[in-house]
Amino acid sequence: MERNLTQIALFAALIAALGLIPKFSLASGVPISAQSLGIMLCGTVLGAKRGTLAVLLFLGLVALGLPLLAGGRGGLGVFSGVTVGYLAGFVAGAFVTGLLAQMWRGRGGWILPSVAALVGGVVVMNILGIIGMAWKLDKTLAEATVLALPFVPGDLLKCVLAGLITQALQKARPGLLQA
Amino acid sequence: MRDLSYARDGHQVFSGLNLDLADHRVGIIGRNGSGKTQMARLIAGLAAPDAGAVTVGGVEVAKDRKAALSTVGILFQNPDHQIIFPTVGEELGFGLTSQGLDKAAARDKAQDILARFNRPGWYDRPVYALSQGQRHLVCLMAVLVMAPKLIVLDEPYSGLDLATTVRLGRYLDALDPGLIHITHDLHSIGGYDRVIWLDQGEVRMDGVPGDVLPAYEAEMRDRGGRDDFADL
Amino acid sequence: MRDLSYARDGHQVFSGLNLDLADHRVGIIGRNGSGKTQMARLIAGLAAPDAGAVTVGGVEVAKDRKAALSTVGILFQNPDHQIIFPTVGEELGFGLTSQGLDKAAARDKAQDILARFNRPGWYDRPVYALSQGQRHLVCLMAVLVMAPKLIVLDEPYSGLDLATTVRLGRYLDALDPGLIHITHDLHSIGGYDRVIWLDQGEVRMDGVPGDVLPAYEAEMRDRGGRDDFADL
Amino acid sequence: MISLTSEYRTPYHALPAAAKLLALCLFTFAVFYLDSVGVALAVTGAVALAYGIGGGRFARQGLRMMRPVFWMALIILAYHLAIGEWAGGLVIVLRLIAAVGLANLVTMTTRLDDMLAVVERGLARIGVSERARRRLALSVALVIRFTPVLAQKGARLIEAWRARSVKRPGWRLLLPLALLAVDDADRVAEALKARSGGL
Ligand SMILES: Nc1ncnc2c1ncn2[C@@H]1O[C@H](COP(=O)(O)OP(=O)(O)OP(=O)(O)O)[C@@H](O)[C@H]1O
Ligand SMILES: Nc1ncnc2c1ncn2[C@@H]1O[C@H](COP(=O)(O)OP(=O)(O)OP(=O)(O)O)[C@@H](O)[C@H]1O
Ligand SMILES: O=C(O)CCCC[C@@H]1SC[C@@H]2NC(=O)N[C@@H]21
Ligand SMILES: [Mg+2]
Ligand SMILES: [Mg+2]
Repeated sequence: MERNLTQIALFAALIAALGLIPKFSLASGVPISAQSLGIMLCGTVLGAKRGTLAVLLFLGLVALGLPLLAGGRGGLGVFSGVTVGYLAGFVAGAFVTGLLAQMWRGRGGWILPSVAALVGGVVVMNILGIIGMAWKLDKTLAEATVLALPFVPGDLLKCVLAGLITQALQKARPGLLQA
Repeated sequence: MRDLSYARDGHQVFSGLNLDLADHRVGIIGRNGSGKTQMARLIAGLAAPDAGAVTVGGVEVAKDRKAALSTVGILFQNPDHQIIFPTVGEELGFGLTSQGLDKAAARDKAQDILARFNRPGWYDRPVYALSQGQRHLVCLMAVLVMAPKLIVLDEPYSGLDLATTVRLGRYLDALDPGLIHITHDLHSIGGYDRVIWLDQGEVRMDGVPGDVLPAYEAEMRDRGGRDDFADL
Repeated sequence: MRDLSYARDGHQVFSGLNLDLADHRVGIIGRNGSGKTQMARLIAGLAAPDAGAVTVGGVEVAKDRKAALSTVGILFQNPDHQIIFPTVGEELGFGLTSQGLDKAAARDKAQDILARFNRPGWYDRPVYALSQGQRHLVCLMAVLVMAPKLIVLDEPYSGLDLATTVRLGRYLDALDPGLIHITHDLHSIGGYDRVIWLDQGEVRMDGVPGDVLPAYEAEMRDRGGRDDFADL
Repeated sequence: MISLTSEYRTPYHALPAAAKLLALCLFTFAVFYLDSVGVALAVTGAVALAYGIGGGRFARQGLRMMRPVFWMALIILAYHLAIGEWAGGLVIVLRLIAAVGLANLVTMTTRLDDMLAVVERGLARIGVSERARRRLALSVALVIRFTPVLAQKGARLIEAWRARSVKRPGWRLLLPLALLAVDDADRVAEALKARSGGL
């Protein structure tokens, strides 16, 4: 139990720490952010349940007013900003990634965890993000999709990294990743 | 080291320190927070002083990083904060390729040093499967393989057992490069050429071990005898 | 400790160990990886043995965790691995509320122990603003405030300066609870009632410090004198 | 380092946490509807004044915490200057500074357990069990403690890299950092177990 608790807290902190990597804001106001790598890792390493709890914990702290989002942002204001769709996508993305990763646990080297991250951390996350942008920026879904295109190359790279890190962690700490 | 001033995150660690460490083996002692680690970072060129300059063998280590790599190596207290790569071979090769060697040459040199330390089979060993003492050894080899003229050791023995301490000590003593050894273990620097006692960022005493160590120990025991933890 | 067997992640650390540590102050020594830390975890009830049982003052510490809290406290080597909360007050209060005290009572007791250690102003101090030695002291207070009958110390002095070591040593010596002190610093347990030398999960020697420590030191210096690092 | 309770006492420390949180909520929400430079300047000035009331050292500490936000602000401003919409850029930047500034101020002047007590009371009201609430409170404290520790460990690894290379450290430090972090989680779990008697 204690271990679950500290790991959930740790991964929430990891998402926060990845927010320290300088971000780059696009004209839409949505940053290219390393934090989505943290979301993917929550899913691939912790699995669906604990991964989602870690993300919820992270967002809860943001809501309490801690400036943990990339660029030192935080507070309840961000939940009414352009990125609100992505913030919902953080939760759903970690959950879907975690479901797939658990299903495929221990197989496929780094490829399968990467695919899990791709489905959850890119497809699901961006769908929600796009819906959010369309809503907040008063655009059509098609227009909002164009705004999300610049994220694709970076997001693919993050998938590969998530897969590689997951595989290496599994090798170095065999007891860490449970089914 | 000339006229050194250095502040970290708003905390003034050194102001106007002058020190010439020409001796072969120098020990550095001092209380927790006296500035030993910050001095090590300055000597290794990992931080640039706010004023003054640190030069080692003619190289200004904070500025000329490329030359500094072959001039000074540093061994941190905790191997987990030093080891970057998953296998021993990659760890040893990393410094070499950044010194400009190609992959094959780096591999040969790494194998060389493993052989010198009687560890020929370690090249492909994953670091996580090594014990604490073994990982210390990997860190030491990773520094030695780059053949620096000076090695800075920041509490290299902390947490190691006596046999390992004695043995690493003998290895270090037999090395060619100069040593600057930061430690709380006074025995391990008893045979050095010179010992410097740092106190709140200033040199409190500087001389042969026979003079400095007993003075330090006496003061520490005296302070330790007081009741109030006031200076903690 | 009866018939203790314990394996960690597939590595058999103890098999069939029997030990009765009734003495007031017991030192434990041994090489890196000999099983000292795993023994500390078992004594504190942080891990359950695979076979056999560990009882402290009649409490089976791995099973009855609630009772174990008032029976045995443990101090880890690195305060950063022990301190859970951002402020000193929260840190001290945590164990007390786990013992069933309400918030107000926990606050009072925490203030009490701060006063006893001459640190009345620390309650609201953020832990990150304390020095290494000060954080060690917070860990010690957090354990003492729970008033355990036995305290297990796993290398509590590593990285501390001599004055702080001497002073914490005096505090520990003056304490009521029994002590089990794991260390590589042989001086610090010279005055203890009993010393146990662990070797690969077995008791190699067990007796008064005057017998055990010189034997251990002699063997370590002998091993340290060999050239090959073969047993690292 | 994340904002933590400041060691310099201010009048705000004594205010009830619930009131501060409510005020922060309302403020952060309102700030997003600012759209004139004049009003945005006034609001940001008010936040700055609030820091000033806390005293010089407190204000300096607050400023230090805001440094990354100022950098970001510069970039946004430069961008908006380039596309010729300096007024719009200024409003965005001021909004950001005011919102983060007040969030930091609340955090710096509110003990974590007071902050959590508010959340706990809310959760209790909606019927969450005491055990679950205790776990939640603990995890929050742990995140706040882990984040600066992770950042510190990252900095150490960067030094280890720079000690042996002139190239910039990149993604390759992520794995060792993840390992250090995972190991820390295990050790802290033990520390927790040693003093919690079961969660
Ligand atoms: N990151 C930092 N930010 C601010 N101050 C720091 C930082 N690191 C160190 N210091 C301060 O610099 C001073 C010197 O610290 P340093 O780490 O060099 O001490 P030390 O002599 O190595 O102590 P120890 O024996 O505990 O390792 C201390 O007062 C410390 O508080
Ligand atoms: N998590 C783990 N998984 C597998 N084996 C472990 C683990 N932790 C420790 N061991 C093994 O258990 C044995 C005893 O380790 P322990 O940590 O108790 O040694 P120690 O005596 O405390 O050494 P040190 O002086 O270095 O602290 C070692 O052989 C070690 O490799
Ligand atoms: O910081 C926030 O408010 C949320 C930012 C979300 C950014 C998303 S995550 C997926 C996509 N890829 C990126 O690099 N950025 C967006
Ligand atoms: Mg130091
Ligand atoms: Mg140990």
